[in-house]
Amino acid sequence: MVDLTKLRQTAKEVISREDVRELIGYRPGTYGFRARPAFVMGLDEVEQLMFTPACVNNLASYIVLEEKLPVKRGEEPDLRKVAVMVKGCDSRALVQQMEEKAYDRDRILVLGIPCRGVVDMAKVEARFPNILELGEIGLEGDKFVLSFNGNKEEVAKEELVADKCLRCRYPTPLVYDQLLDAEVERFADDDYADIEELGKRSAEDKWTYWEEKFSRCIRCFSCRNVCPMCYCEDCVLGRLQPQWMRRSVDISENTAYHIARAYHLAGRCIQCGECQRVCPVDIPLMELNRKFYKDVEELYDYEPGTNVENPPLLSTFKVEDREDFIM
Amino acid sequence: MAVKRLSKEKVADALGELSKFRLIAPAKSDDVVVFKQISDPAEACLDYGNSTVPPKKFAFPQTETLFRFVTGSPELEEKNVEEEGTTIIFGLRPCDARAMAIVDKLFAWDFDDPYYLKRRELTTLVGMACVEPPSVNCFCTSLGGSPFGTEGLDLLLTDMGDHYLVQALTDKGKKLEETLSSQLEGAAADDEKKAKEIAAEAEGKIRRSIATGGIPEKLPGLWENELWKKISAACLGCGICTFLCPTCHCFDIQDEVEELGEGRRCRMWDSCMFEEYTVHASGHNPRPTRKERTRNRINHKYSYYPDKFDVIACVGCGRCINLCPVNIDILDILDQVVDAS
Amino acid sequence: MKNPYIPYQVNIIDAWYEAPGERCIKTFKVTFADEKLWDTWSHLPGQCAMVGTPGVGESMFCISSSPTEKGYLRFSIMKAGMNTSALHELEAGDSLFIRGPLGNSFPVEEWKGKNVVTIGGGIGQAPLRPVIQWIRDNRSDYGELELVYGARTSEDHCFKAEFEEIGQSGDCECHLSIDVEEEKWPHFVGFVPSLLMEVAPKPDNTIAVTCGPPVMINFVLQNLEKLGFTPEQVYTTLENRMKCGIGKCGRCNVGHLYVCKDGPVFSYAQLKEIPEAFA
Amino acid sequence: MAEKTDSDFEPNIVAFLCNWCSYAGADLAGTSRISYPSNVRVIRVMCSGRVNPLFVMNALQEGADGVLISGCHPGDCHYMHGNYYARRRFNLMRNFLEYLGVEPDRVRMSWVSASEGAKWKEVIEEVVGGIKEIGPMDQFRRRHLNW
Repeated sequence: MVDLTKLRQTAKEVISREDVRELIGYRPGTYGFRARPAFVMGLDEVEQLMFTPACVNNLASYIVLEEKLPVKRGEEPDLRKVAVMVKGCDSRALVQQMEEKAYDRDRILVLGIPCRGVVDMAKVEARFPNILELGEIGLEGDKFVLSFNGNKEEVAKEELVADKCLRCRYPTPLVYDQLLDAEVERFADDDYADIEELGKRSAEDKWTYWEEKFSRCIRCFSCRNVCPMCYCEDCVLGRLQPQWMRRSVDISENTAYHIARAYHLAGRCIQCGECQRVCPVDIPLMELNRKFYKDVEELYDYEPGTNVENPPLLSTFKVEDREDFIM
Repeated sequence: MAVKRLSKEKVADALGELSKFRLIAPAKSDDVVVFKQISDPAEACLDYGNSTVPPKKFAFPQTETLFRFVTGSPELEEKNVEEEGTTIIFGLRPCDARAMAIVDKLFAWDFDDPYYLKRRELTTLVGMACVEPPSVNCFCTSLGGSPFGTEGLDLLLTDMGDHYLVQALTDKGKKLEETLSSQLEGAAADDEKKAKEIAAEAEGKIRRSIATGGIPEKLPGLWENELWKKISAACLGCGICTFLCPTCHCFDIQDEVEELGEGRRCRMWDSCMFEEYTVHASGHNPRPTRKERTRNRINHKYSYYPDKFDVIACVGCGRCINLCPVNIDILDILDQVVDAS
Repeated sequence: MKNPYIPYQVNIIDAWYEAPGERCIKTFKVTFADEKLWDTWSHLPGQCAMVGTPGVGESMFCISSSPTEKGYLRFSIMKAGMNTSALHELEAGDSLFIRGPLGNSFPVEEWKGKNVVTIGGGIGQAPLRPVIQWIRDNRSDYGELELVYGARTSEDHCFKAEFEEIGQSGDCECHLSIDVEEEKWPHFVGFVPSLLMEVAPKPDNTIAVTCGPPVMINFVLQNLEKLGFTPEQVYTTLENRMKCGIGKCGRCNVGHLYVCKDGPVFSYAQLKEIPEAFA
Repeated sequence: MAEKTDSDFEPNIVAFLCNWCSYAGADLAGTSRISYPSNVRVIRVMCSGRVNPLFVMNALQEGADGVLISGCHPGDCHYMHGNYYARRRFNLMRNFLEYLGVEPDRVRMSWVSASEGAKWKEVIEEVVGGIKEIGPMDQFRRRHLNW
């Protein structure tokens, strides 16, 4: 577990630096076990910072979500660094963003948090419903320890941990300026069992499965907006001319949306699972992303978000790439 | 008005009777509770908190055709809402019904919106009182609602353990009660008293609250306050809070052309949190960042709407709090508004 | 009651370009395909209509003809987005669809007996044109009429021929300007706010109506204040992205006012209270 | 499903052909009077690398029962590498559509050079035959006449 005193001390040092504009971290949420992003601009705000397994958000999204208004005449653009706290999975988003040259390495200051897993808040709230007062979640060995209302409950890790953590290959950040805790060895991997199982079913079965999921979609765009890799200023899916996807919501347009969203993440998705976490109607979006992840790995031996020097998958090729599907 | 009983064994029967109309009831799609049209009573799931997507979509569909056309032809074929027929929304929560009553004011403001109003006329709302609050973030009592509220409803059901207490509230409700005459039975003498006790207890279980008095008057003065910047810092600009809000009613209108120049003009939900919402053809956007959009959302609900229609456009259902990906909490915002100077 | 989302078909009697360029302006003179509609149609200066073609969309434009001009409606439209580009393809003989009249109007009845000065810039003259025409057609009801108008170049001037005719008619005084010096330009060179200071209309018993790009409006409002106009004496029109035009779809609000329904005409006294009005 | 195997089903196939090889190849088939099924609607693009996967998605939405992307043989691309990029893209796209329950043979890719008029015929026959077997595309086609 990250030591809070150390975390806040580091944050103080970072925010005091002249070349740092703000620090993006976590702070307690407004109720129950929730945590939320914190945007720290001054020393007086440092004390709210924390890190626990409730800190599910991928803060790398905020690096590319920043809204840049035109600089007013006579004003200089603010070129100071943004400091950001990242878990292992989140750090891969930074790597992939930089691989795509979204910004330069010296624009950001990375505080890495080696991570043994975060909770799936839906599982927590199903297990402990109606907790309004702020509670805390810790991870001790292979148990989550939840304290609330003066109670302390221990729950086996696998019961509350987020699914993505059970497949996590990179618990220690791949890019950082400072590491806030000791490195964590890889403790899990993805065997794609569910993807393979679904893949083996008949076309009709598969479509029935997805049709039900996609027909629930309300196109709130939360999966797109939360994604650290969806940072086009002008999203192709929002355009009216040419219009790839109509704004009306039905199974055809919803499917088009999900195909386009997932495809645009082919060879780019870094498995942080944020899209699936935020989906209000529980569409298993990671099953789409992981399909691509698996194919990309098997066909092109490529793993996104692992090396800044890698060229992006779809803007490169090998002469010997497979072509057994071509007539 | 005399109250009736619906024993739980006869619920399936009653739903079967109602399915001769267009019957909407809560059902499960995987683990998500959605309101949908059901034909088989077994599909209905009455043991639920509240649906993720509010039932507003049956008065104000996410996408609906206004009229069809053939390009180049002067003939426009108007959508006939009447064809959808009598609709029963069974088991919606009092807050969602109250939300419809609030949105009715907007759709009848000066220009009648024929699609919405016709659908409302065709729809009977059968409410299900919240004996237990559906979520920890319910705060309906702060906004003049109640877990047993009847505003907007035609019929209210209360779970009394082995049966539901049935109260008809309007003529439409009475008519429905007649339809169900063979499933309903007379209530016991103390049923109503018991229901009142349960109601009082249920109100006590609502744990979140906000004193709304003064907020509508105060908001305009906080226009330049830095709280908006702070609140919106974490906002992703997605549409969860607005699409899942039972009172949000903004829409976009789009033309869709098909093969051979046939097409339709339709409207679909839109969200003030989207960038495209206000952007001009010139590219200029009067609300350029999420700060302005967040400010507009809160102001619209808590200041502009009460200014026009004398009622806050929020019913305290808690959906936006439960499902916001970054825990932006409207009660937290309102607390800040109250504290701000 | 009629469905407010269903548009009327109108036929284009005449169409011509007012100004060239990438953002060219085209004027359409239209009449209802169903002539009987004229019996029920009535609008006032400043009111708007949704104009478009099914299959493309519709957008809000002010009706740039005065109700005193019988038998046709006029729209002057600048090419900016998808819908306006499609409208620009249309010629006399084609038809398009309109919904309206929508929104409020200039309180021309209240202005009776007063002097009126209009200050326009670029396409902003379109909503002012019906005011001018209305006053000319009810000349004895109003005091003096003064017209201040500017555009980037002389080519960009809308309603050129009309200005000449108005100037000669003696109905009103025309003050024209362009932003940069051109050969053979007999009038003022400079921005509209400066021209306004040059003309310096007297505020006594006078109404000022202004419309144009936001930057211009800002300075015009400041200058009118300097000239002694009170906020109640100054009127302007706003515009925002609109979809329904009838106060339902939500997007066009500035503060608690819907531009489509409470507007588009506002007095400066109203707008001063709304910080979003000139965003 | 009975209707799917209807023998009178004539599929609509959208074919994106690169300007330099496949389009010329199809042209050659025409001038050589090689007859092939007429189910194909050809869209000429400058390079198979120009074909955006969204084109395929939109074609399937708009009523195509199958899509063919055809370009130059590897090494022959007029723009050096366009077809290599396309190869990666559509391998992934095919696999993904299959995963969603869209039969993979609805989206095909071929290399047809300017001199391969006969191969063009073979490709088309195979594509049309394959799709006739699968039946009409009905997964996420736009249902036009919905109110």
